[in-house]
Amino acid sequence: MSRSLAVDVAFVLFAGGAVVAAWLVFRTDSMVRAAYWLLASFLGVGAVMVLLHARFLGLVLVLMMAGEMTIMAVFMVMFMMNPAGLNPMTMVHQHGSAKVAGLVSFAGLALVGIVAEFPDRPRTSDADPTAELGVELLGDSMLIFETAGVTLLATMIGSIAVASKRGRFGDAEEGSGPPPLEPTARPAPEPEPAMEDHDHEGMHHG
Amino acid sequence: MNPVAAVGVVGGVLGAGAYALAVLDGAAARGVAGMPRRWADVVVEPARDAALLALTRRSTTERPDAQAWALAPGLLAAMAGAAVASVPLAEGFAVADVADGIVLFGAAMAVVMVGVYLHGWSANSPFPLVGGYRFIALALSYEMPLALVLIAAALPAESLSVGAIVASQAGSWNVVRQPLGLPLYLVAGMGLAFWGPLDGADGADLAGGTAAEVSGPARLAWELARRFVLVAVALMGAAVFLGGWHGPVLPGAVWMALKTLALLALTVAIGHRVARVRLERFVVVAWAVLIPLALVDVFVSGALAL
Amino acid sequence: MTLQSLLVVSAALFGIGVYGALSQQTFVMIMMGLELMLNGAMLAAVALWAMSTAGAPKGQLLTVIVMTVMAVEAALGFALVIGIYRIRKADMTEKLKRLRG
Amino acid sequence: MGVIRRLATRAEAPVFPVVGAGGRLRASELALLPGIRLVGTPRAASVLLIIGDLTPALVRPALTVHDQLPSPRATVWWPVGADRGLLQAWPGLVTVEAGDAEGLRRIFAGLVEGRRASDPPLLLDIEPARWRGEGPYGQGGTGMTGGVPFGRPLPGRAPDPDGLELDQLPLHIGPLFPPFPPGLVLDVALQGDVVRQASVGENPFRSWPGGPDPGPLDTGAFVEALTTPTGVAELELSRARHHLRWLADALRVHGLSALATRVARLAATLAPTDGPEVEALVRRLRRSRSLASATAGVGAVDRPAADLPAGPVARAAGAGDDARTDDPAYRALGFEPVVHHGGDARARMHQRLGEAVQSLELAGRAGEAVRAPGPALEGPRGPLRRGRPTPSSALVALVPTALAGSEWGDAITTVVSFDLDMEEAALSEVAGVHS
Repeated sequence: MSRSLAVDVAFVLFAGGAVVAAWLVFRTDSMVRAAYWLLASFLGVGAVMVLLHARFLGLVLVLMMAGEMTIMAVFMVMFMMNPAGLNPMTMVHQHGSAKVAGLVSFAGLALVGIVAEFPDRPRTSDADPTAELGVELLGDSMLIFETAGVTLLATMIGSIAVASKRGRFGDAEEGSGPPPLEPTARPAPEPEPAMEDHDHEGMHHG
Repeated sequence: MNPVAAVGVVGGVLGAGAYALAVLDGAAARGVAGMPRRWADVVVEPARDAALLALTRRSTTERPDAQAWALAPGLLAAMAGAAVASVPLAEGFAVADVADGIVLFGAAMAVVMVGVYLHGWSANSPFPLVGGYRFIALALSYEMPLALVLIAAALPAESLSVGAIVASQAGSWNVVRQPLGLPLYLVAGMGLAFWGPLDGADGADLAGGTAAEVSGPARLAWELARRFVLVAVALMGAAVFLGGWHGPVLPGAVWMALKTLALLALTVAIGHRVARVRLERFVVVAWAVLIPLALVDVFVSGALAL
Repeated sequence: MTLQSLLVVSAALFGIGVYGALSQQTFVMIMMGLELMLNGAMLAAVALWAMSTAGAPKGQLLTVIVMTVMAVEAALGFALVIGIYRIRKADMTEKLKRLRG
Repeated sequence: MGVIRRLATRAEAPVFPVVGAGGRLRASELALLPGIRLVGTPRAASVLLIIGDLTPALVRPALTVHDQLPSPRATVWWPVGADRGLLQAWPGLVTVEAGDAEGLRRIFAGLVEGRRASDPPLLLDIEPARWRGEGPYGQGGTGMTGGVPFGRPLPGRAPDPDGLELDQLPLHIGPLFPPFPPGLVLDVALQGDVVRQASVGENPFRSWPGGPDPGPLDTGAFVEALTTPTGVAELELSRARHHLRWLADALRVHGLSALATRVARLAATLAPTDGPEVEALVRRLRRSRSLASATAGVGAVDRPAADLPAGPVARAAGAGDDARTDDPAYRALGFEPVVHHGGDARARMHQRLGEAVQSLELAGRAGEAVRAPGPALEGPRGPLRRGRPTPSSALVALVPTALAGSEWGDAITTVVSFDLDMEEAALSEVAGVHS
């Protein structure tokens, strides 16, 4: 088997797998499965990147997403009802319009991809793309890279501040109920857990 | 390399390593327990246990996530195999000395975390599930030190390839140049293979944790897979910190095997001497002590490499 | 593996992501949709880098930035979910009809 | 016979023990028997080993565990003490003399070679409730998750210390959970790895129709000494053995099972001349930083001393009561109680280690000294007084408060550190104890 044929076969497998896995993310009832289908999709894209010689990026994508998807899975088990999908159910709204939007964006982008004339200038250099990336990150684009780093730092601090129990203005739960009716009264208790709330009986229709 | 030969080499290394690990563990357990031992028995024992497991029927639980359950050991074994493939087993001989070997290793170890969690989750049983949660809490806290010490080891080599890192240790090994590296690496590595004091995921206090519900061939596969991970960790540790194939007199491949076995023996000894860590306390230690130490390691190694 | 096929795949990933982000009710599932969209974008960037820009290093840089965006999105998303859950005990968009503290 | 089968026949027999009435002492020696390996989950076992007599409340859990063993499997019974006939009806049960490892191995070998049929399942394998696709989306009930899939409600939610409401798993653990003392049943609400609430369930050793009727207790020698003159050396040797047996259990829970086997062997063969070996072991364990960090601050019981039942647990919290202080035979030996401070699992471990060393030393010095029968005697779990509650029954009451809010690993450490015996706890007062 020639090398380019092997690459083509691998591409079809990985890219097709990535798309199928992406679709299955929204077709399963089990939250853990949803998270790991998404991971499978990232693994497929990571593999395609490796095929495209962006080895470092592909591997880092896998490294990052394995951790993130696991956190996501645990998150959903923590917060969501029916984590294992024992109860078949759908939790979609505006299903029709969402489908249309998805199809339209796919069709539009695919059309651009097929019709538009991109310059045909494949990568020719034999240099290690990882080394090129390293030189770029710490050379010309250092400022951009550093900005990304600072953004991440700010995000870390910000998300801890948002998520932690004691925020900047005291206990997060304080004053979270509806405002009191009389100015001197203490805040009313928290609203009922929304599970029985009749607001969203329409949430099932697809 | 021919794909069949590549699979054979990787499988052979993992299999031999896992068997050696089982023998070492059996010998150490008998030594610590003060049980009389015949070497012949100690050497054959793992094969006997494996044979028994192979003959035992696999059991199931009520409504498990069967595919994920079956996938989990395969995922661990595949990731261990990917890691092994990138390590040069002798000078100039690696199954696939990819240019970003240690990034590949980091990615493989991150996917190991997924495998262990899936194994706990899919059994649909409380103790395995708690084991899976425990593993995530632990694994997330040593992914970071693991990545940092590997980066530090790559600095003097000015390359992410494991072969280049080994080549850079011709003068002095990284274990001497970066004394913080190997201990931190071993803590993280033992944790990823949930071995010894870090076996919270499969601990005795959870009746076996994620493995509490598996029997027969599935149990065999799981025990093998986790040993594969530990072997991959030891092999990578031997290459990255102990100078890989470098060594006098003996051929490089022998040095590599000896160093790997030495690391495996060290983990076995730690496993029989150190009590299981408390989850919460260890997570605090990992974030507040291990990560800063790993950062120091990176800074110092970087300064030295300049 | 041509540029066209790569771009079609990335468009498919993006489209599925759009569908997911719009149709799902749970915050975390919406985040998954967003991540899928970024996934498609990243694939397109790498494809163009490899096939259309003669491997200019800036292409890889763009991908790194997209990854950063993904990390930021995930971190902030999780933090907001916890924050909202803490206050409203809600994990679904429809439970947030009133957007006041 | 293929190679694999021949190899498997000579493997160590993986055994899951079910400890019934009177079986505790035998069970403590299991790890020492050649050719047998104790396993922590029935899924890893080939032989279900019932030691002692099953009480009515233990039968059902034992059957459940039996069916969790993968086939080929066999059930072996080691009878100890009285046999009240409940086990006669167990299909496929093989009775082997208690402690006979060879007999057990013969059955195991027959099983692996295929000469012996695997036990059939003893319970019906059915789902507790049939799942029906009720409701508009087949979700099994009304509302979004109103259904009860497979007879099990989805976990409820409860506040957690971080101010969130998270899933809480109600679990019923025991009476055969290996890290627990045999017979302990805990109803816990687990939030992830954290025990939110715990309560002790019905004691299965109380389930005989005519009231509790346990087999021989592991502290039987001490109960007997309440009424018959006994050598001090013999008593103290029993005490040291008891503490070492406890230590073996504790080490196993902390993941040091090889060391636990060494301690169990020491306990089984202990003689007054073993002082140096025990002291070396104690020094090593006291120095172990990992063991210290695994137990320090775990399961601390406060000391409004009135609540804390006297005994090693109270002495580990600084209360120096010891029934031996007032005993003339011990006074003649110059006995001073060992006391530790802190009241946590670590202090309790050090307390028992200290008492074991002291007991061995007393046993060496006591010579022929004999203790006259008296109303009170310090047992290894606390004072035994005729007509007063047994030490274990008072200790069991400490469990729920000590566990609430701790992580599961710490909860196990705590339970083990109390050194409970549910058979003893089944007796409301010491007079009913026979040996």
